Amino acid sequence: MAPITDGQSLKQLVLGRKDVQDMSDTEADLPPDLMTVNMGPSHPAMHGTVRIVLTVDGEKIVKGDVQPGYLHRCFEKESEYATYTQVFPYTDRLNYVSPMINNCGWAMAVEKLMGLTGKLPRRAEYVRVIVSEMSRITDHLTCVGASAMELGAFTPFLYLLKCREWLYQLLEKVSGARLTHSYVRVGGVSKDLPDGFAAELLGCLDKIASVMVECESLLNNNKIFRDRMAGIGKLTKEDAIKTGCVGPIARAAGVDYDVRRDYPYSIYPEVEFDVPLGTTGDCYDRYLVRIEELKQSMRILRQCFAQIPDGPVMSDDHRVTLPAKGATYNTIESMIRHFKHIVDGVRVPAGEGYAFLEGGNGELGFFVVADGTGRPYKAYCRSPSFVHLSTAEMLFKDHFIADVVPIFGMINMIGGECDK
Amino acid sequence: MGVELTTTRLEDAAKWAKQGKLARIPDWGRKFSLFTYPFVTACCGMEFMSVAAPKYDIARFGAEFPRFSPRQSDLLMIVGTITEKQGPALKRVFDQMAEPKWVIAFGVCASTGGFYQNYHAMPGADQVIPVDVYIPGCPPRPEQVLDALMMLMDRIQDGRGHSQLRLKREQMIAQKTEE
Amino acid sequence: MSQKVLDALTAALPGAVVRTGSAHGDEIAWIKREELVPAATWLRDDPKMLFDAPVFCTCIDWLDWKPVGRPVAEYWNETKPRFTVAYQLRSTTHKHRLRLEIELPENDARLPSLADLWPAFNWQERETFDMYGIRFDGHPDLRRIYLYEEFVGYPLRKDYPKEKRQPLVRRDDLPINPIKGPHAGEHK
Amino acid sequence: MTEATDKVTLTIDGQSITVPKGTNVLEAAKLLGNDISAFCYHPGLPIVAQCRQCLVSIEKNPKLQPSCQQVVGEGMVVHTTDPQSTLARKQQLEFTLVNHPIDCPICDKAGECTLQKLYFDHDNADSRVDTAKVHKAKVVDLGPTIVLDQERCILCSRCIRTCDVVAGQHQLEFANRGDHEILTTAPGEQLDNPYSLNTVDVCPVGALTAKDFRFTMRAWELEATPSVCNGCATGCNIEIHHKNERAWRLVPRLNAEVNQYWMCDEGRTTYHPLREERLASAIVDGLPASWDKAIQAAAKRLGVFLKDASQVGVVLSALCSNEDNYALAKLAKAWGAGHVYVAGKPPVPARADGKLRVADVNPNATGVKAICEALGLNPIATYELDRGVPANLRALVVLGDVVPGLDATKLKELEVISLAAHERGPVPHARVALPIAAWAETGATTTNHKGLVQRMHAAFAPPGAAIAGWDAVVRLAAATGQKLAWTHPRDVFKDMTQTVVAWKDLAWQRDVRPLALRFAGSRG
Repeated sequence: MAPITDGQSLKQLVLGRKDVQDMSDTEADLPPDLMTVNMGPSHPAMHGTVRIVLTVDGEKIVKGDVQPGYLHRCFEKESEYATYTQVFPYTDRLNYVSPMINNCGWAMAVEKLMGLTGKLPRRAEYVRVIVSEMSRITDHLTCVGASAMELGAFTPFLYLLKCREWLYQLLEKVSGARLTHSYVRVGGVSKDLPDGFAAELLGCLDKIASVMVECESLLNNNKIFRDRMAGIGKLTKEDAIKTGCVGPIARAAGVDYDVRRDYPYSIYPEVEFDVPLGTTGDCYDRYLVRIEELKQSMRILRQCFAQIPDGPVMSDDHRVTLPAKGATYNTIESMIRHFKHIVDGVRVPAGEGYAFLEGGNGELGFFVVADGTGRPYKAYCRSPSFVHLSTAEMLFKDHFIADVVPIFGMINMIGGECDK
Repeated sequence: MGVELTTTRLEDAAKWAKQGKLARIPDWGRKFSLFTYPFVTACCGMEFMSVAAPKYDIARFGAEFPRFSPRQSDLLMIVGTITEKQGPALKRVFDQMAEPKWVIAFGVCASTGGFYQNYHAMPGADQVIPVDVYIPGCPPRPEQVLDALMMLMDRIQDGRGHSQLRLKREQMIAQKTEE
Repeated sequence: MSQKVLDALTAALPGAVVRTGSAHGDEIAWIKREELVPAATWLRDDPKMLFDAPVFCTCIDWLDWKPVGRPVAEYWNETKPRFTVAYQLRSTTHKHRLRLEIELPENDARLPSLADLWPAFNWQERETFDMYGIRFDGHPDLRRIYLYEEFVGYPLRKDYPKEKRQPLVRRDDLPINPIKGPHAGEHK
Repeated sequence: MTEATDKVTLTIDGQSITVPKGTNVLEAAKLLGNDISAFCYHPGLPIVAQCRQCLVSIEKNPKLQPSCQQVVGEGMVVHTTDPQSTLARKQQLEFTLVNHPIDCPICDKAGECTLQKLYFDHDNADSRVDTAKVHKAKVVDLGPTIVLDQERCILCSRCIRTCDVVAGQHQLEFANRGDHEILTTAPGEQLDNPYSLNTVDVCPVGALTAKDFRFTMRAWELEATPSVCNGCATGCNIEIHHKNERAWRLVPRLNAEVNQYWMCDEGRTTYHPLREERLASAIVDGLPASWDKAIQAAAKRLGVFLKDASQVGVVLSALCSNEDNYALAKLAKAWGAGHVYVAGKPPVPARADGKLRVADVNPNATGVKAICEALGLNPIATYELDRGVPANLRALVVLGDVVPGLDATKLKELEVISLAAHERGPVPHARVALPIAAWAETGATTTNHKGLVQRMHAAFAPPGAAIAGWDAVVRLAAATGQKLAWTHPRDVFKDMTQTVVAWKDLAWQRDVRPLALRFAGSRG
């Protein structure tokens, strides 16, 4: 076969046309109907399991029916059969990229119903914020790394996951588990930070900061990356508000809303941080907002270690704390208390309440109805991913099929949280 | 460092060739070039990423290259909870893979359903497809995954994989019917 | 915190509000089902309210409600409404929050959809329908969202058994045939 | 007018409540959701006010009053959460715990123990006692059914009163004084009355444990489903405590009309047969078969005789539920069966004691009678068959596994189709045996000897291929060309209440889901 010399022959080769002239009116030859393309539920370029039924006009998306639910693990039904403490492992697996924040959210909801909000030991609050912000960093690292990989940039993925690995190892030192920590308890946290943790974490933050410089230099002005992110999946401020978007996605669209600042909880009023805002609301802004938030989290962490007081990490309220082991084995009172805490669970007075905090993806809340027993009568999770994913159809519209990947990546849909 | 290992194994191969065990050579080759299809659904995906990422580096076992088409892969890694809604998709992916094929259930959810015992979580992926190696843990540590991979390699070498056994059985049946 | 929101709502739409309450810092207004859309529209558009951001929509099934430490009269019985649908709203400008709760009887579990007012409630209401079987009149696309179409029943209702699975697909050569015998489960 | 004088209004913790005259303060507070702690008080027993745990302060009354003994008065103002009474109860609880052994991990009552519950609800403080505990005997055999742990006993005397009141026999007593006081059997007695296990239910701690239940299952892991005892015609209301698809014990449930708070020891053991000799799959000619094949086989064999239905007989069972019997009776009517029998266990006159135990040990004889009357059937008791099987009786459809009067030789001569839960009695001789659910496994109703129709709920699924009896009858009917359009026991019940005039006002009670004892909250 003759070597290909010009563009026409290339097209001929690719499309298998006999007559090169045919190429001029390709559109007419293509079937005029809309085509349905199914993406997922197990698709390589999407981290998370979701099915998207795209109706496409050529390459252009006319309609994208997003169907979640492939990871519906029945958080709510399982919670109704578990004690309040036993729900913590389930919350770990909601947003499994930032489990500590979910832990804190659940603890806050239960504490709200028990009237313990604001009555926790100061050190416990600080420890919670420290592990939450570490979790937020892992969340954003994973989101950025995975999205970059899905766009073909494998190196930043390796770099960022290396950073995440450092944080996982530190979190393992704190809680005993790499990923699903179940570290927080109603009324505080299960154990104190290990010795020398501050120095290790601060050293780790410095390393992460230097890796971030490398990664940003790889991505920020990378032509491919920018072309595939900038101007893609734009969301206006008004749309972002009325579709319920929160977190980095809303902030990229210019919605100035961060639970940590607007409805301050824990010790966030005592630390300084900025809330980054985007201007265009496209994927590139979402990426930049995440990178900036990551740096802000590091800033919060550094302040926390400067301010953290000594003291207990668990409330002394007998309704929520376990007695000391020595007392448990030697006195009947503590034995009963221990037994009742483990078997019956923390007794939460009847009532309903909604507690929320800034999760990795935005406002994460738990709506709990308690009936006075040791298990929640109802436990609803307001998951930001679910709300964000509902905007996906709007974002996909009039984009190309290839744009689904960055849009989806930057929505940062976490299956466990979205499908609950 | 790879040289030494490779040499020993080549010697293995030479030995088998002398012993007339040439039939083992394809399996021997297969176990070092597993093409993974990561069926990632849930939390375990985070640890799956860790396994693939620098520190644990699954590439050392020749299984680093994820093929995102089931038709090109021979190792299905079920990473995470399988739900009833996901079941048909899992089955379809498995059916699309070429023989011989192996399945690893990554994490306790894929193995037994773990602590999700409810109306939508399937009690283990083996309700739908046969599984060769189960990795416990919620999620399993990367070391466990590497251990499981080595177990699978042994299994492949010995020809004890579900699909290998089935193929053998089918061959035997075919021979019997010919006779 | 936002008691004034409840007062203003009661003053503006006295016919719509059944009662109001405040629990653990959450403001709750119980709204009549028929008046839900006007009340919601007013809450969204009134310059003093401006509840522009939807937060969540869910439902509570009271079937097993026997609260400890509360009068026996509060227990759920067949004469009380079985479901409560809750809409949580937030205002980005005024920063106040409000939960609307609508009580629905068991045999007529339907209410007007708010998906037109806040697009975020489109999926949230689908989820509530999927899990509790609450019908939202006027919803643009009311179908199951988490579960599959073949699923029978509404799993988050209290009378749906937790482990009642409805498999779509199973292996035909399951190694251990789960035969339920008189001694099944003994070694669990 | 009478209503006004019968009611008393009082204030408890600022809340006003109107209760019938003669109610005690503790019960009145309970209606307000305020569960005043108490050990010795039991609503079914005489009040002794001996544990001092329920002290409350009543305005214009200088001293704290035990709320169990204090009858409500008009305009009474009661405080249950004021510092004085709270402190008194706290200190009382502390005293109770001084000598209590640290047995929770090995105690059978743990999880449903009143002492645990009260401590967790009302005190929850750390121990202040560092003296050694007084030790008493650990395993004291009180009789054939019960073991006592004297250390755990908090001396509330509930068990003593239970024996006195329920069984009418004084078999338990206190001995010694001070912190050496113990519970023991009365001189020359042992705890062997037929209602002895009620003492285990009322025991607020793990002092009295049933030999039948102890060390078999953690109480807090059980789930409770309301049901009705099938041990005799009294129909005591019970809870089936079950887990892992099997029952672990039966405990009485309050029904003021039938059994109050009690049931007999014999009734408590009726859960054992639920697992004995169960028929888990259909059997055709001695070999297991699928339901479809078994039903076809049954229809084929019956079909020969149904051409002249006078050759066919059905046996209703006084041991099966109303629904099962109604379904079979209705089918017999549709066939025009020539013989209708009713089977049941023979009465045990020695049982009758004027309390809960009666001579008739069939749970549903009254119901079968009512159904047959309503359908115009005239059943003959099966023991009449002792005298000989009617010449024209060729095929027999038997419900249940107890058929007195039909021995193996007689059964062999007949074409027997058996619907049974257990593989015994006529079942091994049946040509076709169809497995049906036992009483604890399906939602149904039963009628006690006073004609009261009571609802039983399904606690767990029937074993193997067994299905509800009425459902089996529906399948058999369809295969023999009859149509019984029921898909739910509710449908059968509705149909039945329309037929049986006495039951026309009854409504099918909504299915009750098992209650996890762990989260029952107010238990103990």
